Amino acid sequence: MAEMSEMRKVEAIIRPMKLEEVKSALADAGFVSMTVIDVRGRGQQKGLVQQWRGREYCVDLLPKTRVEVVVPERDVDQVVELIRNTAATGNIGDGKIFVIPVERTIRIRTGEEDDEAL
Amino acid sequence: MAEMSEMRKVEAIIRPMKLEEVKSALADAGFVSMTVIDVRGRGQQKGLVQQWRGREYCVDLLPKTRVEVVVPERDVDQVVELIRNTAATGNIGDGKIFVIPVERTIRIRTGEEDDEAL
Amino acid sequence: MAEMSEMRKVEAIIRPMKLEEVKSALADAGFVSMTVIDVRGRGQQKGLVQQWRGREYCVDLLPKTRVEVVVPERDVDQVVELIRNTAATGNIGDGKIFVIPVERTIRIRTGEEDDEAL
Amino acid sequence: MEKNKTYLLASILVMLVLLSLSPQVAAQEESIESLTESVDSLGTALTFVWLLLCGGLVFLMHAGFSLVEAGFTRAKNTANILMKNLMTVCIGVLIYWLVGWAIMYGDDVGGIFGFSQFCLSGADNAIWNAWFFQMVFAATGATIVSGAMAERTNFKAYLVFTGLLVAIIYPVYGHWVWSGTDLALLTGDGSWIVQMCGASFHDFAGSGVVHSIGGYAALAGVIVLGPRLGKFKNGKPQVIPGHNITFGFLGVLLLWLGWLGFNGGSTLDGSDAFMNLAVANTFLAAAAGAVAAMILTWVKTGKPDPSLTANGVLAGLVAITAPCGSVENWAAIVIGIIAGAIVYAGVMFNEAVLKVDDPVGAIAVHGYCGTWGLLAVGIFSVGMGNGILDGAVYAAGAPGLLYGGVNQFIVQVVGALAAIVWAFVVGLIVLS
Amino acid sequence: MEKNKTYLLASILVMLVLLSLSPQVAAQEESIESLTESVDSLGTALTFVWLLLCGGLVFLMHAGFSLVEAGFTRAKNTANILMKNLMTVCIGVLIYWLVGWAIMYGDDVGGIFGFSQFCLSGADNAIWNAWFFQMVFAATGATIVSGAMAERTNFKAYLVFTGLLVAIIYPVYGHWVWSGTDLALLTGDGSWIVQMCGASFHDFAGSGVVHSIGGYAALAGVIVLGPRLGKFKNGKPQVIPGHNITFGFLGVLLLWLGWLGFNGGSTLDGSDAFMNLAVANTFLAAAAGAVAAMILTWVKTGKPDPSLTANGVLAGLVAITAPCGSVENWAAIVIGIIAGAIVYAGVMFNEAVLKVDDPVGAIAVHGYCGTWGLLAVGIFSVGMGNGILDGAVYAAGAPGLLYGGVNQFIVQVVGALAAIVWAFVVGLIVLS
Amino acid sequence: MEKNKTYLLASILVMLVLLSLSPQVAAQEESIESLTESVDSLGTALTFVWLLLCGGLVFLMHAGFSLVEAGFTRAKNTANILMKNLMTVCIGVLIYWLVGWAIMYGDDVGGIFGFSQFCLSGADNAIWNAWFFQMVFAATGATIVSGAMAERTNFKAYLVFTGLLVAIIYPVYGHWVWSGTDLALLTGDGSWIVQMCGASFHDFAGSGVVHSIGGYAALAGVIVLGPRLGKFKNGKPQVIPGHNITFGFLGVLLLWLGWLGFNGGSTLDGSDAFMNLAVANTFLAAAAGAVAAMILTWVKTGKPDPSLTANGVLAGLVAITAPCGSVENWAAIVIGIIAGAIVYAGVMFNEAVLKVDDPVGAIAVHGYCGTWGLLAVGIFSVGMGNGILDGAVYAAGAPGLLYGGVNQFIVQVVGALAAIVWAFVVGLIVLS
Ligand SMILES: Nc1ncnc2c1ncn2[C@@H]1O[C@H](COP(=O)(O)OP(=O)(O)O)[C@@H](O)[C@H]1O
Ligand SMILES: Nc1ncnc2c1ncn2[C@@H]1O[C@H](COP(=O)(O)OP(=O)(O)O)[C@@H](O)[C@H]1O
Ligand SMILES: Nc1ncnc2c1ncn2[C@@H]1O[C@H](COP(=O)(O)OP(=O)(O)O)[C@@H](O)[C@H]1O
Repeated sequence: MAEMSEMRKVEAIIRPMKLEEVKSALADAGFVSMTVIDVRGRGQQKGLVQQWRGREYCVDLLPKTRVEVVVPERDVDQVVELIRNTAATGNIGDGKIFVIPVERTIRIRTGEEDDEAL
Repeated sequence: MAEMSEMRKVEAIIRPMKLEEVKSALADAGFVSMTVIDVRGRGQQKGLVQQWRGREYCVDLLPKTRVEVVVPERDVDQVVELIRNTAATGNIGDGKIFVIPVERTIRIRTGEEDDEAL
Repeated sequence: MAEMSEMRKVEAIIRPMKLEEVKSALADAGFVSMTVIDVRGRGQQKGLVQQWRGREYCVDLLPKTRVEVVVPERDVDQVVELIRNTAATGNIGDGKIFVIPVERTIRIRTGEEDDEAL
Repeated sequence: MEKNKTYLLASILVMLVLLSLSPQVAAQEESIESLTESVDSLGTALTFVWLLLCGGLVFLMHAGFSLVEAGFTRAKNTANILMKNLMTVCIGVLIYWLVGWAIMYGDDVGGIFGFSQFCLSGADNAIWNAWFFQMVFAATGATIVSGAMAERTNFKAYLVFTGLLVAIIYPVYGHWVWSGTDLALLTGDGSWIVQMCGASFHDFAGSGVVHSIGGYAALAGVIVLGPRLGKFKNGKPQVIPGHNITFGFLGVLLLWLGWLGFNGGSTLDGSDAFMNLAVANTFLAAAAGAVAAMILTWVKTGKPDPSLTANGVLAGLVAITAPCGSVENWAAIVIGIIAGAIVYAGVMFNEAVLKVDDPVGAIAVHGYCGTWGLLAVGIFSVGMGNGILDGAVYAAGAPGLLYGGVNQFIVQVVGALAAIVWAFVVGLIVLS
Repeated sequence: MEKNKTYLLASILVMLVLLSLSPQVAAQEESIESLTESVDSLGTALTFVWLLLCGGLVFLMHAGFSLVEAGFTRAKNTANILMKNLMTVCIGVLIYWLVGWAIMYGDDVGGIFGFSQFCLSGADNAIWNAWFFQMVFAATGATIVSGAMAERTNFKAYLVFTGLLVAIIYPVYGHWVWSGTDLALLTGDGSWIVQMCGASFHDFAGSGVVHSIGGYAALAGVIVLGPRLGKFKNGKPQVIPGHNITFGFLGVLLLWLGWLGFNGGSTLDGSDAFMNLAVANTFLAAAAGAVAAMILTWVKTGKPDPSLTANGVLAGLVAITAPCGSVENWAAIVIGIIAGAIVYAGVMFNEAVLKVDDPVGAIAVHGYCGTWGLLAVGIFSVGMGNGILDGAVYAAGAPGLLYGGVNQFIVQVVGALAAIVWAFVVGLIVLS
Repeated sequence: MEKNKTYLLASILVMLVLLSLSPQVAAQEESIESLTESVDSLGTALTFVWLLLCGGLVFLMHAGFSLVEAGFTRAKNTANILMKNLMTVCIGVLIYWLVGWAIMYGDDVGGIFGFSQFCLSGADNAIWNAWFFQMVFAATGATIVSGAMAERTNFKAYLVFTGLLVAIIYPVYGHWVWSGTDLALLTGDGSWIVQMCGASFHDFAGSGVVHSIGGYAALAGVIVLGPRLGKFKNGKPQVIPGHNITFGFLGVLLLWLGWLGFNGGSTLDGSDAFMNLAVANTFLAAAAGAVAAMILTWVKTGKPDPSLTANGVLAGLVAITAPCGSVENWAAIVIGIIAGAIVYAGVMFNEAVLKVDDPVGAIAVHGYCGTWGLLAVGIFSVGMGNGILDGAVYAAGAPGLLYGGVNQFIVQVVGALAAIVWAFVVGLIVLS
């Protein structure tokens, strides 16, 4: 339980088209492992106006991509910085990063825990 | 690190058809931002029986929608209450709300942190 | 707030084809409730080489399935063990389990909290 | 004597020649007769082949309708829609065999309906051929309704309604127009309507018989049924997007192709060269309808709307169905353009004013443009035997308004109204 | 002298007339001959056109099969299934040109197989026409197998099996039935089987030659192959749902349309009016099969089952393929209904009792209903020349059980068994 | 006197017979004439029916192209691609009516283009029939371009380009080849090119007129347009996978079927038996092209590539389009195999060397294989009237290289180059 506060899940909600860039930036810095989820979200960004049979309608949940990387606490700043640098366009809708505590990490294959599990 | 315990992610697993209602209730109370994920789940609710080529089969993971809202600790009660009020039908399968600690919150666009980032 | 440290979300990223097995192993041990999400991920496992119009390309995010189970702290070990035992194949790509603290748990239908909510 | 001998010889010669000639001529008589028969039966065979293949193309329209309806609605209703469309064909085949043909082409009862040949009793190959071609039309009329009623109809009720449509609603109006009996309400020489109007109603391939009937029956159905859940919020129409535009467009192209059989085959004669005019006009009107609808939506909404453009194709096709064998090429284009406009206006009108919910625009396409097609005959018809219609045998009899005639227009109005009233009213009664 | 002169004049007149007449008559003789030729070659041309177009419709069935198989199985296997189906056509075309035709229609060797015209050597336009129409049939027979073996077949092994099917299994049985030689095992006047049974086997368009052969070869394949991973758990069949019902239903409608060419073209004569009876019966049986399957699943499971209803259409079509030119309309409906029931029972039987895994129901549809179609000839056949078959030249020769005949039924049983044994046994041998 | 009486009687008899015979012969003369007319007009009717139906099949190719293009590209561009393809047809219909036909088949201006019959003025049924069949070809040529330019073209610019292609680029080259006027640049007896080469260019159904023109106009378009965003990274081609292989394969099968009409109909005569040779060769080449492409990708990449195999089908079809009525079966297979190889090499060459981005392989399929088809005529042509072409009236006039002729090959080279230069250069000019 000593390592409890030492693992963090960095959840970054980004633009789908930024995924490739974020992925390679993280990989280049040694953070190859990650999990990616397609989500929809809204924040300060307005929805998208679409048309069907001559009428407009608003899709207010926009497609976003969530990249999740579990890292030791010491790497959090670097990961956050990497994501920020590559995922930012300066326009509304760039997304958010949430850092969440992870109590334990287990590698299913071997049963290794925490640091060794990453 | 002072704000560590002050941010929470409210994860609500609800019925897909309740999404619109929950969304507008939250927006009306000022919680516009959110992330939505399509999930499948099971709890006390039985699965759905479907048919293919004359034989029945059970889909035991039912389609659910997960609404995630990150808010300061002080707003958690209100958000939980709002979701509960709009998402409940009184029938099994209404879903669950989980409140998870968030250590840090960063806005990708500006780098602002925590309260300012929301 | 007393129960804060007593709830945990066990997030297991597994091979999609292992879902059925994990599901029934958990159910047999009494953990019926769960939420399942389709994700894509990479770790130590190489990507998949695919072909289109005579050229190869690499899909480096592989389809994975994430099983999330919220349980009281006392059950975490058992759940982790169950998942490990059923999801492991011994090959790279078996996946990871992350245990994340959950502060509160609310059943939408009744408003019950924490232990009673599961 | 010499001379006489000469005569004798000559005469004998002549007689010999004659004797050899006479049976030859008789034999030729026979071969000519048998040849004439062969040529006739070859002509009939050509018609059989042509109508079977055209019928096949019309049958393909069911695939087209299925795809348009499935593609332009939500994924969750796909299986239901497909089942409904498949069953429409199946019921169409069986009921039109059982009852429909008898009511439409059986022995005439007062010009109102037919009543004999139930179950095609006494049929021969000519009847089977005709039945097949007519049956695919009947089933098409029925399937139109399924589009308008998509995503909310009770399956069992739908099946019953389809059965009644193919058994009664469709064939009765069809009898008025296509039965060819002297008293046939809208087209027979002995009918009071024809005599009153001074011209015979003309509906080449069914802007009225098939499309108006289907379209207004659909209107009745949609009104009885009410809109889909969530289609109107506080009276304001909401958007419910379709789920697969590729299916929708494939469907439209299959429907277009089907119309080659629909209109091309409707001279019912493989040797009638005017099938070519009909087909050329059909394709021109379809293209014009699409372009018109595209430009209209482009101007109105800022971008060309795919699903309304697709409706524009169908609008042009439905409208040209009645006049395609009676008008010039330029008129076909004009008819198509106007149809494209009608379908756009019609869809908006249905949603915003009538507040009826028609997911695929079936009422505007088949109902409104069907009516327009019938009226267009009265406006643009060249008149059988005039100008390009020299030698035509199946076209509107009298010239239209633009060619100085009035009677044809009048009778078209009467026939168009008859279709609306008959399909809508009987549809309402049956459904409630 | 005057009289004589008169005679003289008269005679000269007569001779002149005769002289003018005789070459005219001769010339007419010639034009009649050339006309007869023109009419004949026009008849041939009509047949060419008709069979090319019917062949095209049959070719469309490959699209239909591809869609049904892709739609009714899992998304992950789609590319594999599509490749398999496309290659089936390609191999079908090439191998049937190389070998298949020669074995089926080449010079007869003891009534068992043909052996000449490899690579269509010496072909003229009549042969190319016939080859084309027969080739699409052969490829259809082959593609049936791909459906049953979907989602687990080794691609290379499949290609080899398809080649052998088109080169040997299909054309040998085809030779027995359709080669037209006097010794042809099942249909030739000189065949011991025909003489023993007292009637000639009749398989109009291939319930046996195409569908039984394909279906039972598929059964052999499926047994050798074993079920898909996860299809049976502790011997209990598991559900593996298809991924796109729209593709499946589009496929069924294309198959139905294809059958217009399949059955309609099978008189092999553009001037044979009985194509109309064949087509009418085809559509009636298909509709009846679908309705029957729908009602059955509705009653048994509480709701109408889409994919089994779709199978019902195909069941009706397969079953009517043999008898469509020999039975009355009502019989076609009865045949279709029973086929609809057979396909439901067959699918359940295969899964629950035989424990074979046939993702799209190909064995029940083509095998079981193919056999039923062959037997149905022996039950419902009116008998060539009787009743509605007055003037028919390609129908079952003798009346069926219901019309007092027994011989036709007997020979149908023999032919149906021959198809089962031949396709299943040779299939097993080839595959293992 | 007695004798005289006898003569008299005899003569009277003779005259009576003659009198009865003469009008009969005259009447027969008339019936023979009217029969001849009937037979002639029946022949025309058969051609009408045949060409309308073949035109319908060619029209179906638009559905095929739409599906291939939509399926083999990304989902997000589907609506755009479908709109483009639908509008190509619509514009094709309208512009070919307005201008295209006039430039292609109007009164000849120096062998270079036609100029009369705008808006089909003065058309009769024969013209409408011919227009319809030619129009679907023109629209096909235009739609080829849309495939190559998929996923990045400005919609408005595309519409304009399509209009110009159908109005000018296509019909001018078409005039050189198919107008039938004495001066027609590539085929007329009076053309300097034909006289110089000593043989007339032969392009049966349009490897050049339709496919080369479309393919090289597409090449021009693709060069002007540049590749899709992300197609090349540091000059290296990236993979952008298609989104729905089922649509792609369905499209290929529909295109294949369409070619039955494309090549089968191109004798323009329902009574020309050589339609059968054309169709047989068409199917053989398509199958051979697919098998060749499959084996090649299998050998080169370790697994058979579905979308390149699908291209192989089309490659074979495009290549056989020019020679299908002039070569033997085995030659058709060889032509197909080489086409399959060309399409594989061409796709790789375009990406790796030319660095052009052609999402569906349209340039390799229609451009390169179109050129190959034209040259193949010069290599494999049997020569009109020789061997299997005894009695043929529409085939390459002179034998090809393999049959000892050189002139035909030379003129094919000239015609093939003319297509490349004309389509590519005018395409470039128009687009920039
Ligand atoms: N409070 C929040 N809780 C959950 N998700 C959020 C929250 N705020 C933003 N998001 C996610 O981040 C995405 C981008 O947020 P947005 O506010 O549009 O961008 P920006 O931060 O650049 O203004 C949203 O679409 C949503 O998915
Ligand atoms: N312990 C749990 N862990 C993870 N997800 C859960 C858990 N319990 C419930 N869920 C999610 O909540 C959904 C609704 O739960 P259910 O028990 O059916 O509803 P109710 O709380 O109304 O009885 C489930 O489908 C599942 O997605
Ligand atoms: N650090 C991480 N953060 C987030 N997800 C991870 C991390 N490491 C692994 N994963 C997830 O687990 C999956 C399996 O990991 P992998 O390293 O391939 O397996 P193994 O642990 O057997 O070597 C990945 O596809 C990814 O989704």
